[in-house]
Amino acid sequence: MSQRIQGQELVIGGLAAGYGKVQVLWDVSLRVGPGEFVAMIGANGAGKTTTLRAVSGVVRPGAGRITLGGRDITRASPSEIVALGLGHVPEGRELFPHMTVLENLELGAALRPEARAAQQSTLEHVYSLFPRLSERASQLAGTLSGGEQQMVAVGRALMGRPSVLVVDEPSLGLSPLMTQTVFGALKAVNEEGVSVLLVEQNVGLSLRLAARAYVLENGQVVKEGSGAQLLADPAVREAYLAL
Amino acid sequence: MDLFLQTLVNGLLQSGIYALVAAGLALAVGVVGIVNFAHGEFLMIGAFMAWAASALLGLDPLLSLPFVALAVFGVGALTYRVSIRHVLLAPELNQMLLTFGLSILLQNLALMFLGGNTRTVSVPYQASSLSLGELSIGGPKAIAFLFAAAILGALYFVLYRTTLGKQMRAVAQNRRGAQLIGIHVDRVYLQAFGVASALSAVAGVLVAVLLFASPTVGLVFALKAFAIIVMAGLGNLTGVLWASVVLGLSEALVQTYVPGGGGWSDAVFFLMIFATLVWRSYRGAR
Amino acid sequence: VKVGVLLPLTGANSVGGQAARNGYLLAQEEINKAGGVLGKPLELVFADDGNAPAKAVPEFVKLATVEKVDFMAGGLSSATSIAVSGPAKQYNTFMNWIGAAAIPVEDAFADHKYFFHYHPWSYHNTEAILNLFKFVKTTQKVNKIAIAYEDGPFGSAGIDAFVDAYKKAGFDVVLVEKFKAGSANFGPLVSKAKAAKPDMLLWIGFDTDALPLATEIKQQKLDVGFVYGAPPSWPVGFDKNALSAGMAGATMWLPTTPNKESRAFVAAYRKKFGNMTEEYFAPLAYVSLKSLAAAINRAKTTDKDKVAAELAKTKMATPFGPLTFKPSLKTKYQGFTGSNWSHFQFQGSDRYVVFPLKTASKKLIWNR
Amino acid sequence: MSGPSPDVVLRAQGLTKRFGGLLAVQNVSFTQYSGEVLAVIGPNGAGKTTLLNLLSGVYRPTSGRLELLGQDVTALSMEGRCHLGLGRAFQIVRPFPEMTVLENVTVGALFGQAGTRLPEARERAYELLERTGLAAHADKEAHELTLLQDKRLEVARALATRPRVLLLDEVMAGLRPAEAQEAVALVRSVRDSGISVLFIEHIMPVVRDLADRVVVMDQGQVLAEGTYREVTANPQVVAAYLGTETELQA
Amino acid sequence: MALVPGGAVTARPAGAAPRRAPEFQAAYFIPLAIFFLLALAFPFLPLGDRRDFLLQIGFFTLVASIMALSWDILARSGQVSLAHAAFYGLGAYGYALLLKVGVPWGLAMPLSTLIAGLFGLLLGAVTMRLNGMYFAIATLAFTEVIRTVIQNLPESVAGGANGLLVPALLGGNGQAQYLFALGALLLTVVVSLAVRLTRLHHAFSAIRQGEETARVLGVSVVRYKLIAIFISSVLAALAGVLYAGKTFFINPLETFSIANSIAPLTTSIFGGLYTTLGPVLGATILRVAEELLHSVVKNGYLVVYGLVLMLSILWLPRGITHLLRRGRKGGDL
Ligand SMILES: Nc1ncnc2c1ncn2[C@@H]1O[C@H](COP(=O)(O)OP(=O)(O)OP(=O)(O)O)[C@@H](O)[C@H]1O
Ligand SMILES: Nc1ncnc2c1ncn2[C@@H]1O[C@H](COP(=O)(O)OP(=O)(O)OP(=O)(O)O)[C@@H](O)[C@H]1O
Ligand SMILES: CC(C)C[C@H](N)C(=O)O
Ligand SMILES: [Mg+2]
Ligand SMILES: [Mg+2]
Repeated sequence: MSQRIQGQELVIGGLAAGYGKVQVLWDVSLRVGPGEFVAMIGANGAGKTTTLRAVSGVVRPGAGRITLGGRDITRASPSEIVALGLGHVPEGRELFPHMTVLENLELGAALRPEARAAQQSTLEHVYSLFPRLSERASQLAGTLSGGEQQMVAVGRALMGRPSVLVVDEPSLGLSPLMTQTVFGALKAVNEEGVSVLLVEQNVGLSLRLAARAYVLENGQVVKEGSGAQLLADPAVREAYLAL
Repeated sequence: MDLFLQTLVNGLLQSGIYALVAAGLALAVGVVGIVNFAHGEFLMIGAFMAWAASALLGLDPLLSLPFVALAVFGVGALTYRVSIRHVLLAPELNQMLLTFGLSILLQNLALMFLGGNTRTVSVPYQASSLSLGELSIGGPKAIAFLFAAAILGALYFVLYRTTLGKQMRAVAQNRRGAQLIGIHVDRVYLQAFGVASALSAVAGVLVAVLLFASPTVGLVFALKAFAIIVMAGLGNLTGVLWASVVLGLSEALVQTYVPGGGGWSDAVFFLMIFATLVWRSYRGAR
Repeated sequence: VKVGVLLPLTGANSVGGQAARNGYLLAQEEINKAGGVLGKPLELVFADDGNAPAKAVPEFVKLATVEKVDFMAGGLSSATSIAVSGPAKQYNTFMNWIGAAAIPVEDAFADHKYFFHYHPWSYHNTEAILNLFKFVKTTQKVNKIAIAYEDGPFGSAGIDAFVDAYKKAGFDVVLVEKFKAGSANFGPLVSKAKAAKPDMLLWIGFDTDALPLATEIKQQKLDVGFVYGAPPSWPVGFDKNALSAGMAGATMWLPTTPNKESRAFVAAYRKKFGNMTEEYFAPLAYVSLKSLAAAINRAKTTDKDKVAAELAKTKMATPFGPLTFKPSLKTKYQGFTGSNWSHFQFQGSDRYVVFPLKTASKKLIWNR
Repeated sequence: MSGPSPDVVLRAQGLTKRFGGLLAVQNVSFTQYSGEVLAVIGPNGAGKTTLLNLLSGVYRPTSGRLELLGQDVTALSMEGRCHLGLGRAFQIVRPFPEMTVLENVTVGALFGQAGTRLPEARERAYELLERTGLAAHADKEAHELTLLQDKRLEVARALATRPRVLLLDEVMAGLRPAEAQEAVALVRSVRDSGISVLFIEHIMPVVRDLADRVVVMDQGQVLAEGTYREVTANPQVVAAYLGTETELQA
Repeated sequence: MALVPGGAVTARPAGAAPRRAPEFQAAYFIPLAIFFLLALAFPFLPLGDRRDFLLQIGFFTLVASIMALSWDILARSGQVSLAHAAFYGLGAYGYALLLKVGVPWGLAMPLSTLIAGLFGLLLGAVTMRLNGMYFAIATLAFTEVIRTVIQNLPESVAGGANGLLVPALLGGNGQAQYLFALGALLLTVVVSLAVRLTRLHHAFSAIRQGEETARVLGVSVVRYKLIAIFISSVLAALAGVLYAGKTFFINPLETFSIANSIAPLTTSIFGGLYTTLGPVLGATILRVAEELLHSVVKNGYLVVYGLVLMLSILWLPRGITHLLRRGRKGGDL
């Protein structure tokens, strides 16, 4: 990835959302500054994934406001939001199983003109992060191993050259070595200017990486602070770091 | 020998019609995953439009083809908007019931307004043919065959080489994944369904030239087209052409060389399909 | 007086069914204008059998028991006619039937006391068509014939007897072949016929088969003197299509049929419906209802036995020629027979009767 | 059940699986003893899941031989292996989405061992739900569960078949440490009840806490085998799998 | 928690009393019971002039219910069949031919359904590995092949394209026929409930929702798929027998018509898939609706009918019975 990317600010205020009759988010407010690396941690079912989906426009918020680079995206459609610069590495990978690895990656760039222009160089960058993917460029994504699929999911989001990247449990199913690789890649992307919002169950790692972090419980933000602060917080250590 | 060669030609020409009707269906059902029982009715609409243009305006069906295709694209898009869209996430069976209802609706609307009569189009080239010695290659059927091959080739190109086509496949394989990378999912579905409908109308226009237009003309081929795309393997476009050719040839061979073969042609057609499916299921076993 | 009319108003054969419906309506209007039956207006209750036995049976029962019709009319396809033979016997229904040519129908109604059948049976048809072919055979000095028939009940019923009749009449039947109706796949059939080198081709199928077959014959340059088709109806506008030229077929009637009754019927029909039909089921229905109404009036009662007795005595001039009832091979009251058929040929952009010679308006064209 | 060596529950000899040009599993041999907890680790795409698919009969091996509880099961169907006493939880969860959670587990209990009656199976299923912390969700339809709950369901259902050998594919991925600890305890209790466990996991603390022995795979082959200490000290394993900053995993 | 998974069942902790199996909640049986009471009372109501006709409609409705329920039983095991016209036709033809060679009807009836059942087993065994659309088309092809064979056999064997006459069931007595069909439906419902309340239900559902997973959990997929198709084909053939005995006349085009395969499919979806009540209710409502539309709208009633089908799936995607089971899960009968 050659030139710097102008990271945008992502602000969520008083967000409420859910699925059908089940409300999951009650009051989520957080901010990711331009070029900032922010982590969100929380128990299973706390609503982290739902928050990210609301940002992408896949889940419709019931209340609250989301802005991206100052523009209100609360009611925008996913495609509009992507056009504005959001990239999303979803929980569960959400790949296109009957398409090749290369097609999956290319589609990541297809919907944004600026990404399409830089497609070749971004692709090389992704391949250098995950050499396995270049070996398997023509394998169908559905037949990849779990970890390989995760690489494609991260790579596909990067292909869109987002200015804001939200990432949902990228280390799920990755080997320790590969986890480091992926986190290294996120760090690098962030250093190029991209704002990153990371949800990760590997709390130690993510708090070390993030400048700031939020703790989500039962659909509400209950704590926030710098990564170091939260790492030192006994309650956080007790709930998320013991083992 | 002549008879044998002519039989092969007959089979090939018939397979062109099969492939033509199956092409649109292969897109809708095989690639985009919308099970459309009303495909034959879109064909019927195309056939009637071509007939009307010819009977009322004196327009050659091949000239009216682009307009008919466009109009039926509109019909397809509208159908998608008001109905299909709401069952995309539902199980396949729900789509079947919906499109089955649609097919009854369209067929009987046609019956109500146009009557059950068989209508034919007259064009000068209707019985034209190319003669190679004793061999004769029917003109309109050859055109249909070329159309089928061209459409399938173009579909293949679009689906595998263009961004729009890749989006269509992506949407079908993982809707949420497609949304997340910015694909306008609803629009892509609409385009895919519209194009599939337009293709069925193209088939309809040629069917009107080759055969006839009537409220039930869709039934004649839609069922076979369904069987063909499944035999080809859902999503396999080149397979559609092959399957059609294999089926067309086997029908022709049986009709020519088996006494009373005309009565057995359907049995052969479906037996080939049955055997292929079963055989493939065992070969594919791990 | 209520007459139930069971017809295929939708589905296959609905072309004939709709035409018949108009024929009934026209007859009803005229009957009621002339004072009705037994001094009261004649009532018609239509029901759609969808050309399907499973639909026909309940509709029949409904007419018989709910509508309590006094007489049952209509009928087109043989399959539905057989199917309703059960309830017809059960309710001892008076059947004023205009359709069905297949022999099994005749068997099914063999012992029915009130079965009046207007349409000729298939052996009548065979005989009528055979007569034409014998004529061609002698005039053209040819005798090789190829016969193609659709594989459903319409084409297959009695086909063996049909072919035998040709053989017995001294024809050299070089090909007997089935085809799938509506499949439009006539390439192989025509190739096969070509190899068999017939002088004439005879096909028994549906309107949907006419154009595809004609196309294929032209394309493969099948060298036959003429092609004869026996579908229940022809495609709309087929006569305007150049490919129809030379094809021949049978009908009991054409709008151009010159007799007085026909001209009167055409005029009345055109007046009532604003257009004209070429389907002989329209006048057939018209004639059958008229004859029934007349019989009731003569019987002065709706008692079935008495009406049957009167109807049996019918002597009536019709667009098809005189109508009388005689026993057929199995049933007691048969209206029209082989002699009521005439044969036409598409010539130019119209069709003309070419046989029997005494009613012919043009000469048969032999394409060799 | 009295094969040549009654202590061996699982013996793989030269298992190989080829996908087109790719040897996903190549000549893998190992033995698992009764009551043992065996971990299989290795880089992504090393062939671990494929190996599990060979063990449970989802795939037939291209070559090689497999013995389960003293019997040659190389050509035995999946259900046959289940009846012999092999249970499995999938990496990519596969609940029966339109069944309730209870029904999901009942299926395992009902068909895992021949002759189980329905009330008995339901009873047993309910117990397993309690054991895996899913009892409160017994009447939910499975598609309503979160990913984590789905994983619990996978385990409960596999246990319901009364396995003697249990195969677990990354059932702890995505768990918080505290939850992972609960899961570790669950697996221990399973082991204590006499079930041999073979599991795949990328979370090293879990491997450390649970595994009696570790098999390390790389590129379809066995790279190393031994105790947790032994394999994590192996420089090849570190290079291929663990990387340098293992402490980050703490 | 020292439960021994492989060992004996230990006492359950207090507060977790075993909940009643959802199957045995009486609420589920009530609609079915009401249906049968109404259906039984029907011929004894003062139907007046319309009696014969209504009994006919009733009879065909019962036949449609049997077909739909039989289709649904197979669908529960994940096999979406388009072979029901074949089973129906085999039943009808088997019955007609057995009668023709002099077998008494009381014997011909079970025999012909068994013959169809054997065909079902054969088909099931061969198509074992096919799923979804592939299974559907294979079964459609099977139907077409069977139809063509019967149509092309010499007329002396099975009547050829012209078909066969069939002696009227129970001497043509409308009321007796109706009650007989009602008995057949009762039998079908009992079979369906038996499937629902036994291990078959779990086996079928598991296979439908994840065949491979079911195998790993020990479900003998081959056996249960064959059981499903056997039961289903026998019941569909029973419907075919009734049809033949009622219409007097069967022919290949009509009896093996694809419409006879599609009707049970649409009916079951309309009524509510994978339930006992759904297909029965679906068939009843659709048949009655069709008749009503027919008598009210006359021309073009099928236009309205098509519209009704479309709207029903848009508004009631889970079928009519879903209205009756709001809030309940899993325990649908
Ligand atoms: N598609 C859905 N339909 C209904 N409920 C859902 C759906 N997805 C999630 N939920 C519910 O919403 C709640 C929050 O889920 P969410 O996935 O946002 O949590 P999370 O914090 O990402 O958890 P995890 O760490 O397990 O990924 C959970 O209770 C879950 O059951
Ligand atoms: N059906 C298949 N067709 C082609 N290749 C396959 C298929 N299944 C697996 N593979 C390939 O085989 C290799 C081994 O895959 P497997 O799923 O066994 O890996 P794994 O060790 O479980 O990895 P992970 O830790 O990422 O889950 C991978 O490279 C994968 O892409
Ligand atoms: C001409 C018609 C009376 C023929 C009719 N379709 C039959 O099957 O006999
Ligand atoms: Mg989540
Ligand atoms: Mg794996």
